[in-house]
Amino acid sequence: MLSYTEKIREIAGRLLQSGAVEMVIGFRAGTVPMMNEPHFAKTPADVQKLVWDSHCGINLANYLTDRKEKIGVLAKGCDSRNIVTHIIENKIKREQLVIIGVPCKGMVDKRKIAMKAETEITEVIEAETTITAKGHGFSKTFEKKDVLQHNCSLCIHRNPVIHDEMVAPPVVEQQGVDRYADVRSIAAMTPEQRWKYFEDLLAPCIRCYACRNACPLCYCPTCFVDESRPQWVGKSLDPSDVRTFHFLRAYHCAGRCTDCGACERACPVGINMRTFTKKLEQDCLDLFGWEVGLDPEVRPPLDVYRPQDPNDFIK
Amino acid sequence: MKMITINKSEWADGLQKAAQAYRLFGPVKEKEFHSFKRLQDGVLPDLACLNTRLSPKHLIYPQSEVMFDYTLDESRADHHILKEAARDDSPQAVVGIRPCDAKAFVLVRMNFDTPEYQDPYWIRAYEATTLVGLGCAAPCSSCFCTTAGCGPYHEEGLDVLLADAGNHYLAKVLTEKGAKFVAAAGWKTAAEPQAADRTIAALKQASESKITSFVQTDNLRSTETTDLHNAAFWEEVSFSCINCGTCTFSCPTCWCFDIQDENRGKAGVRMKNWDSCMYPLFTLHGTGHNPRGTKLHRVRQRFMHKLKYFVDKYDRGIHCVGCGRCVRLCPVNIDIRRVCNMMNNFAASGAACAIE
Amino acid sequence: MEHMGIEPGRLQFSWISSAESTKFVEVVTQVTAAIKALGPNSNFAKKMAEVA
Amino acid sequence: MLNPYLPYPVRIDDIAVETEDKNLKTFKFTFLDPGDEQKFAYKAGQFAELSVTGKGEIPIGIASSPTEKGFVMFTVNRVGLVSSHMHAMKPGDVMGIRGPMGNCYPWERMQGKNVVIIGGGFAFTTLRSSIVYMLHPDNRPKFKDIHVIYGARGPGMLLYRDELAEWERRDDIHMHITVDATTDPNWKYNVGFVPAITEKKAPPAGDDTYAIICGPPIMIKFTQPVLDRLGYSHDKIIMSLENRMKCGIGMCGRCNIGKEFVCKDGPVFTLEQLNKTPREY
Repeated sequence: MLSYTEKIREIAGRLLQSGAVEMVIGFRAGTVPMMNEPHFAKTPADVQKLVWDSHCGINLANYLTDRKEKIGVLAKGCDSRNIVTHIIENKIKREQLVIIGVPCKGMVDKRKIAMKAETEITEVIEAETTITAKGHGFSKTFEKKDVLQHNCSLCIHRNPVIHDEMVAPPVVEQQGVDRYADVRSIAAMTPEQRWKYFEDLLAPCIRCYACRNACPLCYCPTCFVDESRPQWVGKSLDPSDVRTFHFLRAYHCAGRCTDCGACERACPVGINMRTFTKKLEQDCLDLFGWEVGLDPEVRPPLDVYRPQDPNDFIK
Repeated sequence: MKMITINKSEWADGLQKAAQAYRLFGPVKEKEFHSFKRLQDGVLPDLACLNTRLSPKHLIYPQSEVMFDYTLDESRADHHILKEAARDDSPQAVVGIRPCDAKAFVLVRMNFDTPEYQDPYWIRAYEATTLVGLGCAAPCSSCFCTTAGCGPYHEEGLDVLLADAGNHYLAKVLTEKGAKFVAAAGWKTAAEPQAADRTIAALKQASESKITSFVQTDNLRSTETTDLHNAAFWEEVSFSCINCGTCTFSCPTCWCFDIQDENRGKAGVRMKNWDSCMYPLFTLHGTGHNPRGTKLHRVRQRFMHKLKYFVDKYDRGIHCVGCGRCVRLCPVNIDIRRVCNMMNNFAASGAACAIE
Repeated sequence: MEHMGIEPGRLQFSWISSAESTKFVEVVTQVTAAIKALGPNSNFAKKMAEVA
Repeated sequence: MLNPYLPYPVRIDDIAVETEDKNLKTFKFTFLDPGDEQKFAYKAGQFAELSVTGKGEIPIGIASSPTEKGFVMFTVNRVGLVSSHMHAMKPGDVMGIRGPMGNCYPWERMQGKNVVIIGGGFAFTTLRSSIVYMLHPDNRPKFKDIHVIYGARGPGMLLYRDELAEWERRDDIHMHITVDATTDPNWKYNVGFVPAITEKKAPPAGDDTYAIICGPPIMIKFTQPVLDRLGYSHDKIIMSLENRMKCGIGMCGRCNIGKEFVCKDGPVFTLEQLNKTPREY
C-alpha cells in the first residue's frame, strides 16, 4: 500500500489541473505516530502533502455530506460503500464526485499496538506486510495482519465498489471470514449477563460524541440527543442515558452501517461500540440478505417495503 | 518551605494513615488505560503511569454535578423553589497528579473565582482538595509543557511536589494544605534542604531535556485579535474536525458548561454538565440564528480562546498547560502545537506585511 | 433490544388496523399481562441519587 | 459564599399579551421575600435569568425601570422550551429570577447629553426601561433632548402601545414611531423601516449626542451606515447584544465575542468596542 502515495499524487494533480475537480480529499501525514489527518488538496503544494499508509482509517465519506463543489475523494472499500449510501440518501450527487479507488489491505489499530508496546511509541515504520513500532529503548515488529482494526480483519469488501480511478489493481478479498463470532458470543449469554456486558462496555463513555461525529451516517441536522423539545435523552452521564444514546444511534445506522470502524477508531476512551452495530448488520444480512452500499440503485431494506419482508416478529 | 524524605517503605503506610482524614484519589489502571479514581481499601496510586488518558479535572469539577433540587408538587409549601443540593466537601487529596494538571486548576480558577462572582461548587471542591503532585520523570513525545508556561516539575498549583529519588521520594511541601497532608500521613523525616533542592533540580533538568516538542507563543499577545480571527488558515485547520467534544472533555483547562433541569415525577434537580464549544448547540440562539454556525467558527473559537482571548484577558500566558491530551486523542489529528505555531507565525508575517 | 440485555418478551410487535378495536383490546390486555409477569425493569430506571 | 446560580423566588402577578400575534407577553413579578427586591437593585439596560423550575433559564432584558417599585417586569417572546412554558403559566405561579446581570447603558456618560433611542421589534424592552427611567421627574433634568425611533412590522406588533401613546402626548420627549407597512387607515405615525426613519428624524450628530441601538440584526446592519452618514462617531453609538447564555455571570463560556463575555462585560457595548472584537453575535 505504500506505493499508493505516488500514484495518488499523480491522479490528484491531474484532476486538479484539468479542472475536473476543485479539491481532492485525502490524508496528510499526521503529527503523532499512527495518525494521519484528513486533508483537502487544492494546489500543487497541497497535492505533495497527500500520503497513504496503514493509518488512513478515518472514513472520508464523512467530509462529503452536503458539499456543493466537484470533489475528488480517496475511497477504500468501506469509504466507497459509504459514498454509495450518501448517493442513495441524497447527501451528494454522483456527478460531483471523482472517486479515486484505493484497494485496501486493512488499517492498523493503534490501540492494539500501543497495548503490546512496553512504553510510549514515538515512531512507527511500515513495510509491505509488517510494521515496526519504536519507543525509548524499544523496538518491536508486528505482522500487519495481527494488528489490524477488528473491523478490517473481518472485512470482505476491501476493494472499492464504485470508482472512477484506481490507484492500484484490486487486492484479493478475504475468504471464509467468520464475521459474527462476537454476536454469537453475546447471544450465548443470559439477559442479565448481556446487560452487565454492555454496562461494562459503556462505563467509560464521556459522551463526547466522537463516535457519532466520525460516522458518515450521522448527518442529521439535529441529533436526537440534542433535541430539547421533547428532550429524548438526559444530558448527564447517567448510565441509562448513555445507553439510550448508544443503542438508538446504532438503530439509526441499521441497514446503513458499513462496519468501517470509524466510531471505534475515534473513541477517546476505547469503547467497542461496534458490538451494537454488528448485531444489526447481521440481522439485515439474515433477514433481508442485505449488504449495505454495494449498489447506488438499491435502497436499504428499512427504507422500502417488500411483500416478502419477514414478519414473524409481529404477533 | 519544608523538604521531607519519604522512604518508599513508608509510602503505603503513610497513604493508609492519610486515608483516615482524606478521600484519596490517584491514577489507577482500568482495562487499557489509566484514570484518576478513588483509592479504595489501600489501593496505591500507580505512579509509573505516563499520565492518565483523561485529565483529573473531574475531581474538582465533575462532568455532571447537581446544584439544586426542587419539588414541583404544588401541595408542598416550597414547590418550585430551588434548594441547594447536599454535597460532600470533606477533604480530599489527589496523589500522583502531574504538575501540568495541577497548574490547570490555577488557570481554571481565574474563570470560577472572580472579583464579581464566585462559583461555589468549583471553589468549595477546590478548597477541599490537596494536590500531591509527582514530578514527571518521563514526559511523552506529545508533551509541550515547558513552552506552555508549565513544566515537569512545575510547582504552581501543587500543595506537595514529590520527586522520585530512587529508594525514596523527596517531598517539597509548598503550602499549608500540603503540610497538613504530610502530617496526616505521618511522614516527618526532614531532608537536608540544599541537597534535596539539588537532587530535584537535577531530576528536573533530566526530564526537561527529554521534552522534544515546543510551541511558540511570543507574538500572540501583540497580534490584533480581529486580524488573527480573519486569518486564512482557519479553513485548512478546521477542515478535518468532526465537531466531537474529545479535545475539550479531555483538556484539563477547558471549563465550559451547560445548566439543565431534569425531572423525575414531581421531583427534580438542576445540574451543571460539561459542555463544549465544538458543539453547534453551544451557541445556538432560540431564533435559530447561530453566531458560530460552522465548524470553522467553532474550531477557531477553541484555539482563539485558549491562545488569544485568554492571553488578552488575563495576561497570564496561554490557556493551555501542554499536557498533550488533545493531541493524542483527537480522532483526526488536529494538533494544537501546529495551530499555535501557525497563529504565532501569522503574527510575525502580519508584521512583515505592515513593513512592506 | 434483547441483544443488549432486555429480557425477551418485553418488546412486542402487533399489526392492528384502526378498524380492529377488539383486537387492539385483546393485544393490549395480553401484552400488559405478559409484561407484568416479567416484573418491573429496573435496568433502565434512572437512579437519580447517584448523580454526583 | 453567595451562590450566584440561586434564583430569587418570585410570583407571577400579572401577565399581559403585548402583540397581535400573541407571541409576546409581559410578565410582572413580585418577590416572595420582599427583602430580595432590595438585593435585586438594577439599572436600565441590565438583564436577568428567568428561571422556570423544571425547565431551565432564559436571559431576558429587564423591561421595568429602577424607578418603578414593588415589581419587576419582563417581556418574553415565545421561541424555545422555557419561554413557551412561561407563556402557558398563570398569575400566582412561582418561578425564579437571577440577577441583575450585565452592565447597563452608560448613564453617567450620557448625563447632560442628547439621547437618541433606536429600537425595533421586541428588543424594545430595556429601551422602555431606559425611557421610563429618563422621564422620571428626578432624572429628566439630567438629560437634554430625548428622541425615540421605534419600529415594528405593523401597528399590532408594537410593544407597550398605551405608554407609547402617552409619551407621544408629552413635550419633553420626541417620539418617532414607525411601522414597516400597514393597511390601517387610522395609523397616524410614520410608515417605513427604522433605518429610513432614522435618516429623516434623528437629530444631528455631535459631541453631545448619543445613540442607543437595540433591535434585530438586520435593523442594526442597515441602521449603522445611516448613523455613519449622519456623522455619529463610533464611541457614541451604543449597542445592546444578545447571545445564547446559561450562567449569566461570565463562567459557562458560550456568549463571548472575543475576550469579552456578552453576559458580564456586556450586553452593552459601544460600536467602537465592537469594532475590535470578532463579530460572533
